[in-house]
Amino acid sequence: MASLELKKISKCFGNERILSRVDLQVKEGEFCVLLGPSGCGKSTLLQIVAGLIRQDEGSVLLNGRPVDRATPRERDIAMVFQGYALYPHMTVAQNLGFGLRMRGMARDGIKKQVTEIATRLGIETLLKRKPRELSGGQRQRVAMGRALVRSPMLFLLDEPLSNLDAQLRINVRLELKRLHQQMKGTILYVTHDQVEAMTLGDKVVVMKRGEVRQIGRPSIIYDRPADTFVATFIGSPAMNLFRGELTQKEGRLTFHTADFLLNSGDVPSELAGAPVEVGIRPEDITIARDAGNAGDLLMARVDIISNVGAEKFLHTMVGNTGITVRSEKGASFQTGDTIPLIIDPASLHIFHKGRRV
Amino acid sequence: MTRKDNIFFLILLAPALFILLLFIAVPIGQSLFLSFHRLILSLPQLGSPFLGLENYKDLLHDPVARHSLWITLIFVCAATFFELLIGVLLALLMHHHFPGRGMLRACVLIPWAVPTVVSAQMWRFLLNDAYGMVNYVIFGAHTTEYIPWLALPSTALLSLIVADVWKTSSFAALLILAGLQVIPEELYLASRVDGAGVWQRFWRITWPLIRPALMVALLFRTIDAFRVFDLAFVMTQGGPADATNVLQFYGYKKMFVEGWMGYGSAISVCIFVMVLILAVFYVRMVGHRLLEASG
Amino acid sequence: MRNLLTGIAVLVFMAGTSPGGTITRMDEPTTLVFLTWKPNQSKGWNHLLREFDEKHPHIRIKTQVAPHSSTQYHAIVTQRLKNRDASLDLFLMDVVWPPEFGNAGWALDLTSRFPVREQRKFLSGPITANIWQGRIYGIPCYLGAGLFYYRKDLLNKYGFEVPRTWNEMLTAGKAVLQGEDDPGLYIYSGQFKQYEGLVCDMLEFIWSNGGAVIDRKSDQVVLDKQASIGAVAFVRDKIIGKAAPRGAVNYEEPESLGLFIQGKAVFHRNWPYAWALSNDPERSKIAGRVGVAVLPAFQGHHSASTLGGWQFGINRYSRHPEEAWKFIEFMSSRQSQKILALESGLAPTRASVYEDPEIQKMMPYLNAFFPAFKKARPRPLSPVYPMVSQELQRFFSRAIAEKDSDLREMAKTTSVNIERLLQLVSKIQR
Amino acid sequence: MMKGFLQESLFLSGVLLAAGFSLAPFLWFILCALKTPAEVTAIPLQLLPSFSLESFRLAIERYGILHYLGNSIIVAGITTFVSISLGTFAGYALARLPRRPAKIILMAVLACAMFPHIAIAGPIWDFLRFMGWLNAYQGLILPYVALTLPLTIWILTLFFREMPEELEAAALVDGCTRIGSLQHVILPLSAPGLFTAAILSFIYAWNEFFLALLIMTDPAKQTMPVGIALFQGEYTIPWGEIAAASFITTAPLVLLVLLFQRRIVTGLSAGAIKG
Repeated sequence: MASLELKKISKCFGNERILSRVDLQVKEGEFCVLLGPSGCGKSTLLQIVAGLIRQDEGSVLLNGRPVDRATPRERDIAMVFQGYALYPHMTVAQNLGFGLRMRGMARDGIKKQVTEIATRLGIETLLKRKPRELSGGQRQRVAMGRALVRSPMLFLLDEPLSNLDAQLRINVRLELKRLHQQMKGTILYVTHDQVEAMTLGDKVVVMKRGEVRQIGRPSIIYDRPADTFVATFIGSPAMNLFRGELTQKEGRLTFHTADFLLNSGDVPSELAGAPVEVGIRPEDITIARDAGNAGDLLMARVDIISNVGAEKFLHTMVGNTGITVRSEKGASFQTGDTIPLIIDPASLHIFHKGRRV
Repeated sequence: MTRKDNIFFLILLAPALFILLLFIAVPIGQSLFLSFHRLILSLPQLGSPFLGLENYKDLLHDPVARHSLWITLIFVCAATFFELLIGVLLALLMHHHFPGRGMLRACVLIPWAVPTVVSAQMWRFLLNDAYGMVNYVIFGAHTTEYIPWLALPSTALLSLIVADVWKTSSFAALLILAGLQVIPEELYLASRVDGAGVWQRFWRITWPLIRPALMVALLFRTIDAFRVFDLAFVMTQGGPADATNVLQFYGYKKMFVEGWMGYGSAISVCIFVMVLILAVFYVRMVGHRLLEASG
Repeated sequence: MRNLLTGIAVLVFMAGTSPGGTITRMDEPTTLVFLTWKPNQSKGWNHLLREFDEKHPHIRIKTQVAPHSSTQYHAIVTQRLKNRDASLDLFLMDVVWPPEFGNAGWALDLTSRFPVREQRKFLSGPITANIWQGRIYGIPCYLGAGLFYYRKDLLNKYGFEVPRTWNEMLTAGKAVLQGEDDPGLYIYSGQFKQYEGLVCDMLEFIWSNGGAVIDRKSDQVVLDKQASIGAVAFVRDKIIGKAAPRGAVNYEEPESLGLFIQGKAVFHRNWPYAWALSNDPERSKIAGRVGVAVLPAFQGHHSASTLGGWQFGINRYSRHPEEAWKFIEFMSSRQSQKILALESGLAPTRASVYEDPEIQKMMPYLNAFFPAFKKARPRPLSPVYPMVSQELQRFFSRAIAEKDSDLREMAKTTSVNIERLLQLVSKIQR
Repeated sequence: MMKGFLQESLFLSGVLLAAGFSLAPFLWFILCALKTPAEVTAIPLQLLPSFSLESFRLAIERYGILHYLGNSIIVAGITTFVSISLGTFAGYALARLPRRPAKIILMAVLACAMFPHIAIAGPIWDFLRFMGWLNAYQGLILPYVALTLPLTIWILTLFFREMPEELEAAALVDGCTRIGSLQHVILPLSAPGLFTAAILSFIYAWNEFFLALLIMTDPAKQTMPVGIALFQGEYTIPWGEIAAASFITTAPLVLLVLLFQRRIVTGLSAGAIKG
């Protein structure tokens, strides 16, 4: 197992800038997830780490040593591909053992290790089959097995779950988590699925257009998004974000939108008069029992109700501004109801020029 | 792709390019050089003066060459068209699963495995006006109806086309078959589920996927057809009345029979330029997918 | 992958160690490379090569083989000669090549070794063919000439003599066809494909009408004169598609002989080799019923035969001209020609061989050939003959393949073209 | 049901037509080998031969076709091997190089295939003489490699480009070198392309006549097409012997292809490339 460090990695394809000055540190045994919408350069970054593509600038360090001149073979890294990239002309056993064979391991040793890993992944009965005779889930396991069997310095996983159906994806996700807990490998994992990122990652790296927007534990990413992109990209349904202005009134800063006012809590006063964005997650909004104390309440009209089973999300309107609110599954609101919302200033996320204040 | 990889790729390319350079590019240069000179082997006293483009000018005004060009174009169009058509049909048949498929594949390969020198002789034999099988198959015992295929200007060229189509359809078929073989079966199953008919399946799935192979076949068949020479050499010697005097055979005679090296080289260069233009046109029109395909 | 690399390495190695030039030491035998073709009957050739080996232990003959096809042999031999390839010593020349090979400086000038005194012992046609501007470049090996084959049995049956004129041939033929009632039977079979053979056949028609391509005295092109055009018109109007099948327009020797030996032609023009084949019961349905004579002529003119056959030549850049001369001197000796005649069926070029009692006994039919051999005419002698021939082939083929072609106009154009070619030659003579 | 029957019979007649088109002319010609010389050119034509094996005997004994066959196997075999090896390297490089230079090189390679062979035969001959390679196997093999390379490179580039990139990345990460990934992953998957390119090169070298005629004049080194051309005497075409020789030289080739093809087709259907 190894630690990984990226220093100011940049990459262009033609005139297009794919990565710009990406810094990242992954500790030994850490599960690091690269999260971002498609086209954000996360897969390219992964390929640079693997040595499949050469960065234009910057450096990749494994265990503190730069490996920029090393071939993939010399880096001793395992990778699981989105399409699994199983060798169609080899059996499962041959697929699993290929990396070992290429590294010159003796036949017996290969066989032993292949059987061991296959048993562990529950695919020991499939060893003689060819990839095309396997189901999607089975192929995924073989692909995982091919990476695991070599116990490499680093695992790279490129959206390994995206080709599975929803149910299977959840199971494999859990399994992956368990595997990591058992094996303690260093993992760099690419996904565009925030749920995967939040559930799997010890550390999440959110990327957009070739730049790292935030690095942190999932809870940090969720609770203290560094900018509006991270704020809206993480969380489902997305965080409510209002555009408006801070005004000083009676010695307190108040947030104004066209439709309502909010008490903005502790905000540095030099922002007074500046345009800001204010976000709040649906679950941080409380629905008041009655409409008393009207000064601190926002009166919202229920527009759409989405029932996701464990809870309900109410898409409401205050004036022309939409606000999504979580409610308990037992709540019995109807479309068109007007409900009072309480917003705790402490749970507001305030952004100025896109950055968290 | 790292820089190291690019250097490595160039190293991989080097031996092939070296051989091509040595055995083709340099000789092409020498031919080009010759085509700007007058060199008549049997008259060394004339030396080999530099003529500039005179050989090419003469060629433009040479009625025999113009006639040859016309014949060559007819030959190229007809031959490549039928070869590709039959090639696609053969490939589709051979791709089908049925007992005896291997035998069919072997059969189809036979014409291509017969050396052209033999196949041309064979057609000269089959097309004989007195004892040829072709006449027998068409007219049976009515010997008075027999057509002297190779003796009439119109049918002589047709005979050459038939002989070429017979021999080289399997070339196209083989290339296209290889293209068919990489089409995953699932695609067909999927389209079947989607309710596509045989015809739609062909146009929607088979056609786009075999297009690169078809393109290669078209390119190489056109190139070869433009340079057809041995069929004319064996079957008709360019006759009767120059009716099958294809351009390359004309060039061959100029160089190897008459020893008129400069003029013969000029003919070759012209063939080369015409094929080149045609190839670029093909690649632009149909082949961009092949060349642009991401690497 | 490693195998692959070793494979290439081996190949490169192989290439590197191939034998380049060989160094001959004085005490070692000289090796002469002789580019030959595969003879129809190899017995006599092998016999002579063996005998030469025994007689000259210091000279070793290494034969290389090219196809007998004149064009293919020409391509190979000129390729080597024009590059002054000294690894070739001896070669053969078709009867139309000596002026070309002589003028190009490829064939060794043999005049000093092969003086007129010696030349006189040969038939005049083949000797003329080997001379260019007073120098001789080859020794005739064997010869051929256009011969007139006919069906003895049919002529006898219908009471005809061997025709002397082309019209007599048509008359006799028509009578035979009427009597025989065989729709597949034709009067005449010859070679009319657009190739060298067409020139041979057509020249015989033209010469036997008093015409020519190039006038022997004035050196003018006279192809467009009436005598020549008339003969061409005769072939177009009376022979092709009438006396001979239309398919003859694509006949070479094998096809035309095929028609004859299948009993489907009364008369046939061919070279001497056809005699043996048409009398071979294994191949011929008319064995023993074949007669041979000189070709017919037009009324008031003489029969003419085109000269064929092959010559020995020596590469001018050969490193062993003396040894090479010894070889061709041996091969063209009286005794050798006799062996080639008896064992390989080739017609001798030395007049005296025809009188040899053994030849007389074994090959009596040569007597019938001899008149044609003696008078056989070479095709135009010129270093640019191959180009002239292409012009002639084009003209003749167009003339006979298209029914109502304007012969006069085409002959005119062809004459102009040929004249232009001959001017190239006269330019260098000045 | 009716439709199925119709389709079946349409397909069957297609197969028969294809087989007939390819086979009938050749079979008729091959029948000549079993006829006597008089039967071959019989007028009207004779359908049934007298089953004489004389032509085969003559083709083998007198004309020595097996000797030429041996030379052809050596020349065509090595040509194919070298052409496929070099073509594989070049095709792989072209499939992986950036598009623009690859396109230029591909067009240049194609242009090499376009020049009339007749016109380059002379210069090639000169060069071979300079190297002392006339009448040597490599003197024929190297030009053949050059002449077959363009097609080989094009076919293989095409195939390698169709190969999913992930597969190769996987091999690289699994510890292959570039060459290793070519050998273990890409080549096995390109079997149809390799096979096609190999057949096409082999048959090209097998059939080539003109260069062989010029370069090989030593009977010990001559290849089969030249050998068959040598069958013809002055003014004679021994149809029976030529037919026999054609059969002798074609049959093993077809058989070989049949065997190879089985292996390759079964090997391939066990693992489609995509999916």
